[in-house]
Amino acid sequence: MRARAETALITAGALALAFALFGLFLLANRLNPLEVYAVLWLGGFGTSFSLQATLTQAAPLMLTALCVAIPARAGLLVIGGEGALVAGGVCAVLAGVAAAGLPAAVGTALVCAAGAAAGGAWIAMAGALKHRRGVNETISTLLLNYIAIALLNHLVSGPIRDHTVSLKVTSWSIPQPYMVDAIPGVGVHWGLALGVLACLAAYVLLRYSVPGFAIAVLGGNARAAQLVGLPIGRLTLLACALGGAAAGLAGAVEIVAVHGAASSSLVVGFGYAGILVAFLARQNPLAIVFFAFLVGGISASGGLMQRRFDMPDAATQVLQGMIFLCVLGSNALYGRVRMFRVARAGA
Amino acid sequence: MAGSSFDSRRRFLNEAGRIVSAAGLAAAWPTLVRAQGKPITVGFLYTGVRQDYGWNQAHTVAARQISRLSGVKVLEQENVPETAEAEKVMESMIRLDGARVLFPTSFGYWPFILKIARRYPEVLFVHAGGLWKEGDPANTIGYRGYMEEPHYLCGIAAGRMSKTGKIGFIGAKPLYFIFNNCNGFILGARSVNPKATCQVVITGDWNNPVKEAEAVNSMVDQGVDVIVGNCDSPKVVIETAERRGVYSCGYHTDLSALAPKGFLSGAEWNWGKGAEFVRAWQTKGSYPNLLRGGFKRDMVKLSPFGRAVPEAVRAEVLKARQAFADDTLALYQGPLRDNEGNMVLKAGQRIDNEDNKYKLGVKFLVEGAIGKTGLAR
Amino acid sequence: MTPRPPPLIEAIALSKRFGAVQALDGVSVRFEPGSFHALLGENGAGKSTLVKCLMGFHAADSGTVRIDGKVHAIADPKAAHALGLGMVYQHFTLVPSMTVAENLVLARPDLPQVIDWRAERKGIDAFLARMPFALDPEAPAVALAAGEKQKLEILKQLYLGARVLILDEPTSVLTPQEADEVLGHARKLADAGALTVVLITHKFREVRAYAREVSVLRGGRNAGGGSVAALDSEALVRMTFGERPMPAAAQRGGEGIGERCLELRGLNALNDRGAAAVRDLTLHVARGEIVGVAGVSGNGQRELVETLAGQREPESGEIAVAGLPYGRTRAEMRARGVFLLAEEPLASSCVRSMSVAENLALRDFDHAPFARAGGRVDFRAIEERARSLIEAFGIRCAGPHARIDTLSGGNVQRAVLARELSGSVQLLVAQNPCLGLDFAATREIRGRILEARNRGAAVLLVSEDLDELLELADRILVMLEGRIVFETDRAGAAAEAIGRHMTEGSRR
Amino acid sequence: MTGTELGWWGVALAVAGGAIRVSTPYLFVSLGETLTEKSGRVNLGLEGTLLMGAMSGYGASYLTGSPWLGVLAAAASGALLGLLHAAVSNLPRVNDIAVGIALFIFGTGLAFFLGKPFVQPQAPRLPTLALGGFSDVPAIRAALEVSPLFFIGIALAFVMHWALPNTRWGLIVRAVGDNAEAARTAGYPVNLTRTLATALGGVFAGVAGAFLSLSYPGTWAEGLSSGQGLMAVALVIFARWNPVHCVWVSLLFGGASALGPALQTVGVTGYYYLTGAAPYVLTLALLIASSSRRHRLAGAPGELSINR
Repeated sequence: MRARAETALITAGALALAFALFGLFLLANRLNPLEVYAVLWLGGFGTSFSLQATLTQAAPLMLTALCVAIPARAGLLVIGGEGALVAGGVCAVLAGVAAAGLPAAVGTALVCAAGAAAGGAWIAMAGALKHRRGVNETISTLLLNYIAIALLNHLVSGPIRDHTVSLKVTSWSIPQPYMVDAIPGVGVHWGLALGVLACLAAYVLLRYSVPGFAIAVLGGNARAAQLVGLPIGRLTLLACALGGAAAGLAGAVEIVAVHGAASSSLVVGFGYAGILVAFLARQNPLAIVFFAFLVGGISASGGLMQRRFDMPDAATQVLQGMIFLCVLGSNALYGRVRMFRVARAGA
Repeated sequence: MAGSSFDSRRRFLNEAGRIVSAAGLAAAWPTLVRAQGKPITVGFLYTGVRQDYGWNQAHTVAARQISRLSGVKVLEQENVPETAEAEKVMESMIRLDGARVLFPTSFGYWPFILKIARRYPEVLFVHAGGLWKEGDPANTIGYRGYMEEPHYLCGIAAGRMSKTGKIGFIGAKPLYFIFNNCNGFILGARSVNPKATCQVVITGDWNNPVKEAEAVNSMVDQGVDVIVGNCDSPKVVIETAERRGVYSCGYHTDLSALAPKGFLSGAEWNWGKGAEFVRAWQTKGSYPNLLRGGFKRDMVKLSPFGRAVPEAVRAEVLKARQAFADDTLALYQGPLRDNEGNMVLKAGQRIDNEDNKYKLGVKFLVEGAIGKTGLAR
Repeated sequence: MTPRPPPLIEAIALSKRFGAVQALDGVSVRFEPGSFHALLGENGAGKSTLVKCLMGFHAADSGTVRIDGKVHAIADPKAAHALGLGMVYQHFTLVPSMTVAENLVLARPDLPQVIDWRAERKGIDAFLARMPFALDPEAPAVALAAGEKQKLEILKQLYLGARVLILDEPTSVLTPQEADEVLGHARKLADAGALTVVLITHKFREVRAYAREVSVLRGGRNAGGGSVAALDSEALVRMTFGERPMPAAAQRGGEGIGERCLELRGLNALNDRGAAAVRDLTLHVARGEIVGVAGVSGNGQRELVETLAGQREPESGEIAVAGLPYGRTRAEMRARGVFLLAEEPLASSCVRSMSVAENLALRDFDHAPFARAGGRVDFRAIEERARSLIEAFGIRCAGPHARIDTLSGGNVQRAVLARELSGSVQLLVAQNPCLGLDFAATREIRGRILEARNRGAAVLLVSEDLDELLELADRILVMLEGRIVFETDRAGAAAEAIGRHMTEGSRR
Repeated sequence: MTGTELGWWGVALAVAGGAIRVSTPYLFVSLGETLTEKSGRVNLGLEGTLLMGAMSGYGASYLTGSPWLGVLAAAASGALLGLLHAAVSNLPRVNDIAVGIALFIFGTGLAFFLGKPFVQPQAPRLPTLALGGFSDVPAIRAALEVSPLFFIGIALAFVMHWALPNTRWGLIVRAVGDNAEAARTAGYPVNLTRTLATALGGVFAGVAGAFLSLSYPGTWAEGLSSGQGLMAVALVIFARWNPVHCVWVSLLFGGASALGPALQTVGVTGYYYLTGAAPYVLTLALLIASSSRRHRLAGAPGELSINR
C-alpha cells in the first residue's frame, strides 16, 4: 500500500511543478496564470457541459493509452496506437458494409469486434517481428503508424471510396442502424463506456488472471520467464494483440459513434496522446481512466482558453508536454523520498 | 528567439484585413451599419490557422466584417478537428459564450451541424459548404460561391499569357468542387487558346507544403508556365511559382502581394453574405437556407490583376466577368468532351451556371486536362 | 620512455565500512618495488575493497596511504593513474566496437584533440614490441577471445605507464594455460624491476607458482603473510580459512545409479556473438547420480545451461529427458520434474519487481491450487505456500510480500532453491549454485543438492569450483572449448589431472 | 521557349531535383540523430526540434532580415531542446524514448504557440547556388538550383565520419555509447558527453527545420513537417550509424517523396499516397531483413535502449 501512496505523492508533485512552470510561461506571454487556470477549470471541468466535452476527449485516449500500457506490462514500448486506431476504423467500416442487414445491436457489436481484431492484428505484427526477428517494437510500430495512415488514405480515396458523398473524401458508410448515439443523460458517445470498461477489464486481466501474471513475469524478467518455460512468443503476441485491440476499438468507436465512415478525420493524434496518458498513469490501467480524464480536460478547455485570451491553441500542447517531462523526471525520485524509503527496504 | 508578444500578432491580423480590396465591401457597408437589433455573439470555427492566405483567412475577412456590425461580438477558435470535438466546441460556444450564430467554416463540420442544430433552435448555423437540402433543420444555412466562374476568368488570362500553351492545376483532394474549378480554369484557357493543355496534380492533403512545392517544380520542369493551386493555403504554390519565374493565379484570398512579377489574377470568396444572415437573425428577418451563386449573386470575386497582365487581356477578362454577372455566359456548354474522349455535352446543350445538382455530380475533367479524377464513372 | 622504478606502496591501518558491513578493519600492507605480491583471501575477505581504496574508487574511512614515503589522498582513479597505479578488473572494461589500438589510446589522459594515428600507431607498435605478448592493433575488441581481452586490459594499464599493476582475479575468465602465460609474463616484468604486480586471487596454485610475497586477509583484517617460499601450504590454508573445520562431506546414500534421465547427443549452440560455444556435445546423467562438469568459465558452460534452461536456441543435436525429446516447454518441465538453479539467481530466475511469494510461484501459478476456475490467480494460496517454504528453507526476509530484490544473495538463492527443490525433482541442472555465497550458505545448498540426488534425482552440476565438484559429483566431465575432453568417476578423480585437462589443447 | 516535351526523362530529372531539395532536412536530422545515438541515447523528439528550428529560423530571419541569422537561431533552439532532452534523460530510471515523445509534443506545441505571428509575413529566404548555368534547358537549371545547406550537410557528414575515429571527442562519444562502464573507468563523464551529443543532435535538427522554412519549401506553416524528425531514428538504422551512408539514405528518402508529384505530371495518378509511404515500407523491410534474434544490428552502439 505504501508504494501506491508514494506513486500518488510523486505524481501529484510532478503535476504541480508542471502547472507552476506553465504559469511562468503564461507570465512570460503577459497572461495572468490564475485567470487562465480559472478558465481552464471552467472549460474542462467547471460545468456539466464542459465535463461532457472532457469526457468526449477522454474516451478515445483511454483506449489508445491501453495500447501502450498492456504491451508495457510485457516489457515492450509500443507507440503504434495511431496506426492500430486507423486499421481498426477501416476494418470496422468494411465489416459494417459487408454484414449489412443484421439486427442493430448485433451489427454494432460486429463492427466493434472487427475494429478491435484489426487493431490487435496490426500491433501483433510488431510483436511477431520482435519475437521472431528481434526487430525493436518501438521503431516498427512507429513505421507501422505511417504505413497504416498511407493505406487508409489510399483506400478511402480509391477502392473503398463512397462517390455519392461530395462532402469529403470518405469511405462507404456503415448501415445507419449500426450507429450509436450518446449515452442517455451523459451526452457523450458510448466510446466512453467502452473505454472505462476496457480499462477495468485490462486491470483485472493483468492483475488477477493467469495470462496476466505470465505477461507480468515476461515484462519483469524475460530470462526468468524462459527458465520456467513460459511461452514467450505467445505472451508477446497476446500483450501486443490486446493493446492493439484496445486502439482498434477506439477506431471502431469513431466509426459507430461519430463519423459512420472512414476518412482522414480518423488521424487526429489520439494515438500519440495515448502515450502521454499511459506514461502519466505509469502503465496502470485504472490510473489511465483518471489521467485520460485530466488530459481530455486540458484539451477540451483549450478552445475556451483560446477564445477568452486569444491564446494560440498550441498552448494545451505546451502544457501537456511540460506535464509529460515533469512526470518522467519524477521517476528519478522513486526510492529517494525518505518517508517511503522504509517501504522499499522491506526491513 | 523572436518576441512572442500578442500586440504584434494583432497588428498582423489587421494587416490581413487591409490586403482585401475595400471596393467590394464599400458597396454593402451602409445598409449593414443601420441594422439595429439585440446584441448577439457570433462564433467562428476554423480547421487551421487564421492567417494562412487561404480558406481560413477568407473567412476571417467575413468575421472582421461581421464584428464591425453594431452589437455583435465575434469569437474565433482555430485548429478545430473534424471529429466529435467539433460538436463539443460548437456547444461550448453556445452554452459558455452564449453564441447565437455559428460559422463552422470547414467542409467537414456539416454532419456535426446537422446533429446539434435541432437541439439548439435558437442558434443559426451558417456553413460554407452549400450542402443544405430539403429536410435539413431550418436554423441552418448552406451557402457557397461558384468558384469555377472566377477560375474560368483566370483561365482566360492564363490562356493569353502562357507562352508554352501548357498550364497547371494543383488540387488537394479529388472532390467535385476541385474538379469544377479545374474545368473552369481549362475551359477559360481553351476559350482563347484551343490547343492549351493543363497538367493536373492531386497532392492528397489539404495542407502539405513540401508536396505542393514539389508539384509546382515538376510541372514547371514539364514546361508549364501558369499554375493555380487549390489547397487550404496556396501561399507555397504562389511563392514557388514566382521563384521559378512562371505565372500564377490565386485562390481563396488576394495573394498578389506574394508574387509581384508573376501574379495574373485570382479567384476569391466573398463570404460577405454572412453579415446579412447575422443581421437577419438579429432582427428576426428572413434568410435563405441555401444560397449558391457566382458573379451574378456577388458571391465570388476576382483578385486585382498583377503587373504582368496587359490592358487588352484585362479588358477581355472583365468582359467575361460581366457576361457571368448578366448570365449570358455558361461555363459548361456543348459540344464538350472529357479528357478521355467521351462526349459529355452535345452541341447546343447548356448547363445553367446555378445548376447545383449538375455541379455536385461532376466527376470528369474536360478535354485538355492531363491527369485522372480517380473517380469511378 | 625510460622506465622509472615502481614506487613503494604502503597502506597503514585502512578501515572502510559499507552500511552494516565492516569491509576493512585496520588493514596494513606493503608492496615492495618490483615485487610480485599476492593478496590472498576468500570471497568477501576485503581484497577488492582494499585495492579500490588504493585506486581511489572508495575513500577509506581511516588510515593512510604512503607512496615512496609521502602520504597521498587518492581522490579518484585519475589521481591513481597519475601516481603510476593501474588496475585490471574482473569484468572487461573494453569498448567492443573499437579496435585494440583505439582501446589503448582511449585511456590516455593526455590524448590530443585531433589524433595523429600514424604517430600513435608507431608508438603502439614500439610499445607492443617491448611487451611479452602481441595483439593485432587493428582487431576489434569484440572479436578477441577472453584471454586476449585480459591481455589487452593489462596492456592498457602498462601503455598508460602504470608501474604498479593490480590484477583483480584476472584468471577467473582464462583457461589455466592462458592464466599461466599472463602471470608468467607479469612475473618477468616484475623481476625486471620495471613493475610491481599485486595479484588478487583465492587460488593457492597461482600464489605458489608466481608470487614472491603474500598478504592474507580474512574478514576484513590482516591474517598474516610474508615471503611465499617461507610458508608451506598448510600455513596458507590456516591463514586463509582460519580454524574452521573443513566442510564435513555430506553423507552419500540413496539406492545407487538408476537408468538414464538426461541425454544430450551432438548438441551445438552459439554464443551471443554468433561463435560456436557448445560443439557436438554428448553426455548423459542417470537417476540418483550427480554428474559434475568442470571447466574454466568461457568454455561453453553458460551456453549449455542456457540451452537446457530454454534461454538459448540450440543449432542442432538432440536433448532427451526420461527417454523423450525435451522441447523445454513448461508442460514438459512440470511433467518430467525438470528444475534448474541458474548462476545469478536474481538476474536469471527471479523477477526483481515481484514479491518473494510471487517468485516462489513462478513454476506453478497456472495450476491448482494457485489458479482457480476461469483462470483467476489465487494470491492467498500463493501466500500460504510461501509462508511454509520460507519456514522450511530458512529464508530470512520481511515476509512473503517483501520484494525479492530486498533479500541478500544467500536468501535469494535459498528462495530459488525452495521453488526448485520443493517439488518432485527428476532432473536438476545447477550452475555455480554457491557462487559468491558465504560459507554457511554454501554448505547448506550443497547439502540440499546431495539430498535431491539421494532421493533419486539426476543432477547435472556445472561448476567452476573444483572443490565443489570433488565434494558432490559421482562422475566428473571436463568441458573445454565446447567439448567434453575428459571423464573420471568419483573414485579416480584427482584435482591435478582434471586441472590439466581443463587447460590442455587450449587455443594457442 | 525551348521547353521541350521531357516526358519520362522529365520525371527522372524532377525526382533527381526533388531528391536534392527534399533530402536536405532528412540529411541533417539523420546526422544529428547518428551523433546522439553514437553516444548511446535515442531522441524521438527531433520532430519537435525540427519545427522549433523552422519557426525560430523563419522568425529570426523575418525580424533581423538575415536568413543566415535565422539558421543560427534555429541551431540555438535545437541546442536548447537537445539540452532539455539530455537533462531529463540523465536522471536515473528515465526512459529516453519516452522523453523523446514528451519533447515531440512539447516542441511542436511551443513552435506553433510562438510561431503564430510568423504565419502571415514573408521572411527573406536563404540564397541558392545556380549550378545549372551550363544548360539552357530551364528544367535542368531549376533542378540544379541547390541550397548551400545541402553541400554543408554533405560536408558535415564527411567531417563527422572523419571525426568519430580521429578526434578525442569522437572516441569518447563512441566509448560512452558502446560501453558506458568502460568510459567511466577511463575517467570520461558519461552523462556530460551524452548531453553534448544530444545538444549537437538538436542543433542539426534545428538547422533541418531552418532549411524547411527558409529554403525549401520556404514557408512557416503548421503542416510544414511530415514526420521527418520522427523518421530520423529509422534513417539512422538504415544508414547503419554511418554518417556518410546518411547522405545516400537521405537522397533515397528525398527521391521517394518527389516521386509522387513527378509521376502525376506524366499521367500516372492515383498512387500518390503509396509512393509517399514507400520510404517507410523500405525501412521496415530493411529492419526485418537485418535484425536477428541473437545479436544486435551491425554497427549498433551497445548502450542504445532500443537494442536491449
